[in-house]
Amino acid sequence: MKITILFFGVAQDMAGVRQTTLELQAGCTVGGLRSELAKLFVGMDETLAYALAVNEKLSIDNQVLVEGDVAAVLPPVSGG
Amino acid sequence: MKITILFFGVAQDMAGVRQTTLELQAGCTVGGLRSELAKLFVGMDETLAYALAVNEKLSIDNQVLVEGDVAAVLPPVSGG
Amino acid sequence: MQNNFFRLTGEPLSEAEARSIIQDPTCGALVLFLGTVRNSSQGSMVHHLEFEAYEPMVFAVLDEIANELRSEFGVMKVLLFHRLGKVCVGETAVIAAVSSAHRLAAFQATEKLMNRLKQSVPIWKKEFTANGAIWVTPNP
Amino acid sequence: MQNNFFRLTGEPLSEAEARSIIQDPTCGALVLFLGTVRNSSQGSMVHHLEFEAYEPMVFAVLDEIANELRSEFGVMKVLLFHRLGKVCVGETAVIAAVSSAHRLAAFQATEKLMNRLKQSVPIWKKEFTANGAIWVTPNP
Repeated sequence: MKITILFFGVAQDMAGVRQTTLELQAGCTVGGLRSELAKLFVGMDETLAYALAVNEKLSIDNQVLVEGDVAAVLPPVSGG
Repeated sequence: MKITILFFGVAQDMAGVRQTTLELQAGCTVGGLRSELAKLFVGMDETLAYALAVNEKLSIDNQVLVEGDVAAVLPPVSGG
Repeated sequence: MQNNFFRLTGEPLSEAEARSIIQDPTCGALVLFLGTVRNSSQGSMVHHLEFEAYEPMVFAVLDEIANELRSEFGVMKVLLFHRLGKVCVGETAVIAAVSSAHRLAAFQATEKLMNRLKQSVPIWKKEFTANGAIWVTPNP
Repeated sequence: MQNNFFRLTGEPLSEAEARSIIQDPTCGALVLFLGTVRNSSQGSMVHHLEFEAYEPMVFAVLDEIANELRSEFGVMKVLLFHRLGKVCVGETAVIAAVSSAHRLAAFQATEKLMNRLKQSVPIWKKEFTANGAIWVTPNP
């Protein structure tokens, strides 16, 4: 299944793009997506402490993704 | 000796004027002035809890007044 | 002290002017408090307020307060503008504003400036309501 | 919620506009916080900042925060304007503003709004200094 991934802040520099599409196995969870991202992009691992939003809502690691979901990689925020 | 007295806030209503001159005995203290004011103006007694400034500085009751001093009757403030 | 900005005036107060006065390139935080005249007070409709001040003492007391704020919170610029005379409902009666490197100090100093204003700066307020005019007594 | 006023914009922010938006006849207290871009950060000269945001989430999170502030402090109107894109030294990056019947609630709510902004609103800042450009990591 295809999942759209958005990258913000420093995650954008790690990914080298603002947005990409990943092909994941059906039934993949948010935790599974994290493992995939750690393999693909240097630094996008537990050292970054990022949140993952799915369809504009914060997710938890055992949430199951479905075709067409939009996931966003949200590093610690620094507005203001 | 002559002392100028300024009245602010509700003390202005009690005195009926913004400013007056009192003739006091030489050596009169701030405390003495308070007694004088209580005799002259209804309500200008311990129920008002006002401060007395002399020449634009807060005074204490045993401060001795001198000819030409300007005393100000300052009820509890209510700015802002 | 060139970092103190105090004004008593019969003219309308401008938050944009206050902001441009307290701005400083070393300061990332500006806090402005605006006290505006409400349309009611303890159940009575307010028509307008009138303020009077013992002007020379106001400036002396504010200088002391600003020194306190600077030594306690390390803030940069301290501003207090207060209206005198008649002020109508919806108008700004007071602007307090502080600039600081960081926001916590700016918030704390502005709040304390307002508290000290209401405790010890010689300004008095008369309320004109449907029930008549009274000099306001501070809450105990 | 008609008492929430949130904006992400590439245009300069106006404290006068913010003030006129949050004003309310029942509110005697308006607090405005302005976060401006300082000329240095941890010893480096700052040239400018750039902000980006996950816009739809920003508005959802701000709505939640405003609800919190209203139930905790009983405040009336809650405003947050934040710049996106390039912001130069001296410019206002953020305005947070709250109106309330009384001043303590307005101060507390504005301070908490800024704290929550910095904790949980999806906006990111990149600093452009003499030493290069880096995404800012919040202080632990």
